[in-house]
Amino acid sequence: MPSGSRKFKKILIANRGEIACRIIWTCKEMGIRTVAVHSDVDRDSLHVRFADEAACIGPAPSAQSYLNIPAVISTAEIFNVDAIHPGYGFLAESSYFAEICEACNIKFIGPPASVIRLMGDKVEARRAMKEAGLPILPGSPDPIESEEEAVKLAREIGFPIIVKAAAGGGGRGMRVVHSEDELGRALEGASTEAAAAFKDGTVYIERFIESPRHIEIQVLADEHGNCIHLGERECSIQRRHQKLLEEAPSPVLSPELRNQMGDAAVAACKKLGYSSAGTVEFLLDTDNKFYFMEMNTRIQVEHPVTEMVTLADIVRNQIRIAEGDPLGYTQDELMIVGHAIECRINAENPETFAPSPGLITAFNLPGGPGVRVDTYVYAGYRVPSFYDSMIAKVIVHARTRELAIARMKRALEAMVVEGIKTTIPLHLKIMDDPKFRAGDISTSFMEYFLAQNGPKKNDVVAVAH
Amino acid sequence: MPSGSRKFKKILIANRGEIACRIIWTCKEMGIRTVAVHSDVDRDSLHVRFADEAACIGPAPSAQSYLNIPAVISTAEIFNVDAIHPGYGFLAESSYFAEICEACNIKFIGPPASVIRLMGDKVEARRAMKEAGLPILPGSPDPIESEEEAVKLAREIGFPIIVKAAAGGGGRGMRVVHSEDELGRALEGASTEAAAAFKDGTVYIERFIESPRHIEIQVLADEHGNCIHLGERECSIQRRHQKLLEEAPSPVLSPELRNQMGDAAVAACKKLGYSSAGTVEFLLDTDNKFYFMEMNTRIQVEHPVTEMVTLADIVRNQIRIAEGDPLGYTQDELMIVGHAIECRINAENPETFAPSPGLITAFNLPGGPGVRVDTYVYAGYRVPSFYDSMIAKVIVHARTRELAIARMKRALEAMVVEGIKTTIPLHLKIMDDPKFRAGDISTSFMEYFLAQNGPKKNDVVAVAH
Amino acid sequence: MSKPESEYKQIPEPVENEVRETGAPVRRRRSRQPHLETSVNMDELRELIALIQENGFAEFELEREGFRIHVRRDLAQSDVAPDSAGAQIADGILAPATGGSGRGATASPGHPGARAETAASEDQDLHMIPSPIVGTFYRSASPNSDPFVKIGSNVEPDSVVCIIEAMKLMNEIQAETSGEVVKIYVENGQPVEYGQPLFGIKK
Amino acid sequence: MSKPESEYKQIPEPVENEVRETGAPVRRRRSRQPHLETSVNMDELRELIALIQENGFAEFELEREGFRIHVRRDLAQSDVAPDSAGAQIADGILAPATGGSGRGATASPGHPGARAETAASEDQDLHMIPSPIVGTFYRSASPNSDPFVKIGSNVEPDSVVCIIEAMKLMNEIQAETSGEVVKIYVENGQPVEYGQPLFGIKK
Repeated sequence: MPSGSRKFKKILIANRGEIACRIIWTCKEMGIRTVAVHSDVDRDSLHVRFADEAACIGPAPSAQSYLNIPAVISTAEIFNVDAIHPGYGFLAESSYFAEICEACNIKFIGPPASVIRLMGDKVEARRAMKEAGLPILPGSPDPIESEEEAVKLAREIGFPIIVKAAAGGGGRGMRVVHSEDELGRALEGASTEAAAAFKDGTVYIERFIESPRHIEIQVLADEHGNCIHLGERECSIQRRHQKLLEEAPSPVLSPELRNQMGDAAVAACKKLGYSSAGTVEFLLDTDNKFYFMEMNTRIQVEHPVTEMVTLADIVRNQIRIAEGDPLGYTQDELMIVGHAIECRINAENPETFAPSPGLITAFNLPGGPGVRVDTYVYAGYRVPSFYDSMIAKVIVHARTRELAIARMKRALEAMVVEGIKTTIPLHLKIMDDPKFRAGDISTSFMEYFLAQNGPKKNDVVAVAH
Repeated sequence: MPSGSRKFKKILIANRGEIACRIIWTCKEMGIRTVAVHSDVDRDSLHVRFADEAACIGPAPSAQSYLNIPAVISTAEIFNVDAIHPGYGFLAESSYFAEICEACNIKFIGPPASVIRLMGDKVEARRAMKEAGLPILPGSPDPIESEEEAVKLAREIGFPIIVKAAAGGGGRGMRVVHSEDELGRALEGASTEAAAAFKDGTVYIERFIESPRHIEIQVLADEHGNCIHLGERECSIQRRHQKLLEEAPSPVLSPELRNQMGDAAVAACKKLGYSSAGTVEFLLDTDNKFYFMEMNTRIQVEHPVTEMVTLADIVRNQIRIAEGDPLGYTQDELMIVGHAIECRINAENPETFAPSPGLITAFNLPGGPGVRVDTYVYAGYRVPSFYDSMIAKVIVHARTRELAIARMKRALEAMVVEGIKTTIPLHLKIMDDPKFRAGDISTSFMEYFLAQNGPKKNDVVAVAH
Repeated sequence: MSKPESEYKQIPEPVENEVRETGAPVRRRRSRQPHLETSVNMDELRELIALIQENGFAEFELEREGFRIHVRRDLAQSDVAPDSAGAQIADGILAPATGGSGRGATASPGHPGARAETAASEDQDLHMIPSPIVGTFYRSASPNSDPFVKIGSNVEPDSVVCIIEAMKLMNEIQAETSGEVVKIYVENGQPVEYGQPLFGIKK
Repeated sequence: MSKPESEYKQIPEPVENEVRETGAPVRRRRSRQPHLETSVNMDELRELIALIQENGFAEFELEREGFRIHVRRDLAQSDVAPDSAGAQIADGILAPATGGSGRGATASPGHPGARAETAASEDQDLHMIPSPIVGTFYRSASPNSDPFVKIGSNVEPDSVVCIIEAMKLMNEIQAETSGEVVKIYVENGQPVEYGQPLFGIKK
C-alpha cells in the first residue's frame, strides 16, 4: 500500500437523485458504508432507502438543505464519516465547501480546493490552461474593462466574437456579436445577466465558432502525479447549453485526433496538479482544430457512456484516488470497445420543455443486452418540483453507432413512465433524425431539429402543478 | 448480398417469459415485426405487450398452448410470418416442429431438423461427436441391452460409472454406480425413470467423474460453412442438474485450454453441418481433461454472460444466420473483455426450493454500471404456476471476477421483489461463500453449499397458493 | 383454390415422442367457458374489493386520473346476492383493462381479438360460444353455401355454428348449448384466437 | 473538552458567492410546520383503510391533486369528531413514510430519527416542537447545569428548551409556543435530524 493511502469506512453523499444512487452502488461494491442526506420532500427517494444511514438536513429548497454546508458537515461529524462525495451540481464545485471539509478532517472526494477555485473562474481557467499548453480561442486573456478595449480586441480577433461571463456556465451571460455596432449592447447585456446569475459581472470575449462540436475528454489523475484519459465524449446535442444526449466515442474523431486531444488534456492536468476525475471540455471546429473551453472538476452526468466503452468505474476511481491509491492502469492499457449513447430522461413536456413534476403512476425499465439505466424514481414516487428535472438516464452500448442507435430506440420504446411527461418522445425522434443518424451534428443541431419538429401552433402548453 | 439471403419482415416467437422479451428486443433493433403467442393466463405478460401482434393460442397447460404445434403454425400462417424463433424449452429442440416449419415454408430459427434430431438422442450424439473428433468419456457407444453387457463394460471402464438415459436431460434417468452389485438396480431405476420422463427407457453407461466442472462452448455457425466460438461459460453451480448461476469466462481456463476446447467444438460443428447458435457442453476433470457431454441446439438461458464479455448479440446472430447471411466476424476478431456472472432469479423459496407463484406486489430493478436484467415481470404481475419458475436473470459485467462478484451483490441487494419468495437470498449467500469467491467450484458445489447453509430444522415450508 | 395439393399442403407425420400428443389437427369441439381474464390493474382492484368487503363498508368511492370506483353496500339487507355485486364491479374494471391501461404496456395493435372481446363484454346476460382454437373463422361450409347460423337461429348443443380453419384443416365448431343466436362477434374470414367470443346465445 | 481550539475548530470564512448565503451557522429558530406531503399507492391505501376501520369512522373523504377517496360506514352510533379525525389521518400517512413502507425500499437502519418520530406520531393531541436543524440534542447548557425544561415545565414562545450542536456551534432552540411540556422524545446527547420531534407541548 503506498504511503498516504487511507481506506474509507464510511462516505457521506452530499447529493440526491440518480447520482446519489450511482455513488451508493459503487460504495456497496467497495464495502464502504454510506450516509445519505436529504431534504424533507426527499424522504421516499431511493438514495435514502439504499444508503446505510440517512438524515434529513432541511426543508425542500436546496439552499436550506443540499446547499446547507453547516447541516452537511454537522451530519458528517455526527455519523463520523471519512469522506464526502459531492456528486455533480450542488456543492460539487464549491471550493469553499472543499476547504471546510479539509478543515474538518473529512476527505473531499474531488480535486484540491485551489484547483476547483481556479477552474471556477473562466478567465483564470483559460489563462492557466493556455500556460499549461492547451490551445484556446483567440480572445481576451483578461476581463474586459471598457468598450474601447473590447472593440480593439474584437478587431484583432475578427467577427463573429462571443461575449462570455467569467463566472458563467449553463449559457447564462453569453452574447454572440456579429459586428462592431452590436458590441456595446452585448457587453452590457452579458454583464448584467452575469451579475444577476453569478453575482459577478466580469465578462471576456473570444472568437465565436459557428456550429462547433462539443467534445470533452475524461481524465483520471491520482495524487502521485499519474494522469490518464479515458477518451472523449461527444456532447454536441444541447438545448440552451444543456446537454440532452451524449455519446462515446465521437462519430468524427480519428484515433490520432483522440490521442492528440487526450494527451493535451492529460499534460495540462499534470501541470495543474489535478487529481480525481475531471473533464476537459473542448470546442472542435470543422477543420478538426480544438480549443479549450472549460474544465469540470467533478463527476459528470454523462460519465456512463465512458464507463460503457472502457469498462472503467469512474466513481470507484474517484474514491480510490481520494484514498491515496495510485491509478490502477496506464494509458496503454485503456481500450475503447464499441459505441455508447446516453439519453437524459427529464420530467418535462417533450415539446415545450415545461417541467412536469408529479406522481409517477406506472414505471417500466428497459432491460436486455447493452442497456443500463441509472435512476432514482419508481412507480408511486412523486417527482418534486424543487430540483433538477432529470429522473433517469438510459445508456446503451453496442458494437457500432448504428447498432447503438437501434438499441436506444427499442430501450426507449420499452421504457414506460406514466403520470408525468418525459423527454422520451423527443429522444425517440432524435434517434430517427437523418442528420443525427449520419453523425452530422454540432451544437446547433437542436436548433435545426426543433425547427423541424417544434410544437404545432395550437398545442396547449401543459405546465404541471 | 450473398445468394440465398432473405430478409425477415416478421417473426413469430413461439415462447413466453424473459426469452420471448429478449427476442423481441433484438427484433426491434433489427426492424423486424414480432408476433407473440400466449396462453390465456399469459395475457398480461410483457412479451404480449411489447410484441407488435399477439394471439392467444390455448389454455394455460403448455401442451395445449406453447407446445401446441397446430396452433403455433396456424398463427404463423394467419399473421404471415417469415420465420419462427423457438427460444429455449418448449418446441426449441423438437426436430418435428422444425420439419413442420420447413414444410410450411416458415424458416425455423435454429439448426437443420436433422441435427436437432441427432443431438436429441444422447447415444447418437456421443457417437457422432466422437466421429467428429471430440473426446468422449469411456463408456458405451450403444444402448445397454442387458445387465451382463453392462457388467462387462463397467469392468472395462472401471468404477465409479454413471448410467444415463439416452433421451435424457435435466438429470432425470441418471444413476451413479460405485460397485458391481449396485449396477442391476441402477440400470432398472434409470430405465424406468427415463421411460416415464421421456417415453424412452434406453440407457447407456460411461465413466463417472467426481466433482467435474461443467464448461460449455458457445458456437456460431452460418449456412456457408463458417463457424466460430465465443469462448466458454462456467456452469458448475447446479442443483439437481439445474443451473443456478453461470459465469464467463471460467475462473480456471487458460487461454490455451480455451482455444483447445473452442477449436474442438468448432471442428465438430463443421463436420456435423451445424448452423445457427449452439452450445457444446463439456465435463472438465481436475486434470483439465475435457469430455463431450451433450450439445444444445438452441439459445441458452445463460447466453447473456457471453454477450456481456464479447459484446455479441447472440439472438441477432441467430436471425442473421437464418436469413442466410455469413457470420459478421472471424475467430481472430473475437475479444473477451472482463468477467460476467448471471444469477437466475426463480420464484422459489430460497431454502426449500418450493415454487412460489403469486402476485408481485413490489418490484425494483437494479441499475448502474455493468448491470443487465432480463425479465418479463413487473409490480402487479401474477406469476402463474404453470411454467418455469424463473422470473428474471440478473447479469453483471466488470473488469475482474472479484469486481463482478461485488457488483452482483449490490445488484441483488438493490433488487426488490415482494409478494413472492425468490432465490435472491440464496444467490447473495453464494456470493459470500469462500469457495465460490476462490473459484473453487464443481458440479458438487451446491451439495457442499446446501449442507452448510441448508434450511434450519424448524423452518416452515411456505408453498404459495 | 386451383391446386389443392399446394393449398392444402400435407404436414409431415410426427417423428418425436415429446410433441406427438399435440400432433395433427383434428376436428374439435369447444371445451371451455369464455375467458374473462383482465389485465394488470385487476389484481389491485381485486385486493381493494376484498378489503372493502372484509371491512363491511356501506359505500366506497375512489377516483383517480381516468379511473373511478364507487362501491355501495346496503348493510341493512345482507341477503343481497354478492355475486351480482361482484360482477358489476368486475365490469367497470374490464373495459379500461382491455384498452391497455396497465403499466409497462403498449397495446398490441394487431391483437386479433381485442375489439371483439370489448364488444362481447357488454353483453352480460348472453351465453358465449368461444373459439376453441386459433384459426380463421368461416360462417359457412364453402363460399357459396348458406351460413350455418344467423341472428335469430335456434341452436342445439350439437348444431354446427361455424368452421375454424387451422393449418388448412376445417374444424366444425358445435354450439354445445341451446338457445337463440343473438350476436355474432366476428366476421366471415376473420382470424380468431383461443377463447375469443364467436356467438352470443340467449337461453 | 481540554483543548477548545481543536474541539471548537473554527470554520474558514466563505470565499465564493454561490454558497455564501448558507455560510457560518448562526442561532436559529424553528420556522416551519412538519411537512404533510402525500402520495398514494396500494400500500398506503391499505393503511388508510385499516386506519379508517380502526378508528370506526362513519364516513371518510379525501381529495388531493387528482386523487379523491370517500368512505362511508354504516354505524349505529358514532360520536367521532371530524376535525381530529382529519389530523389523525394526516399523521398516519406521515409516519409510514419515515418507516420506509414504499416499494424498492430497504429500511435505513441507522436513520437517527426513525424511532422517535414513530413514537411522536402516537401523540395525536400534542403540539410538537421539531428540530430546526440537524445536529446533537442537549437538554442543558452544560453537562453540570440543569435541563432547560422537564416534563411538567411551562414554556412561553421565547423559552429556550434545548441546545442543538451543529459544527461545534451551540444553537439555542426556543419553544415558539406556550404550554406544558408533556413529552420529551429525544435523549440528551442524541443526534437529531431536521424536522424531528423534540418536545410534545400540551396547550
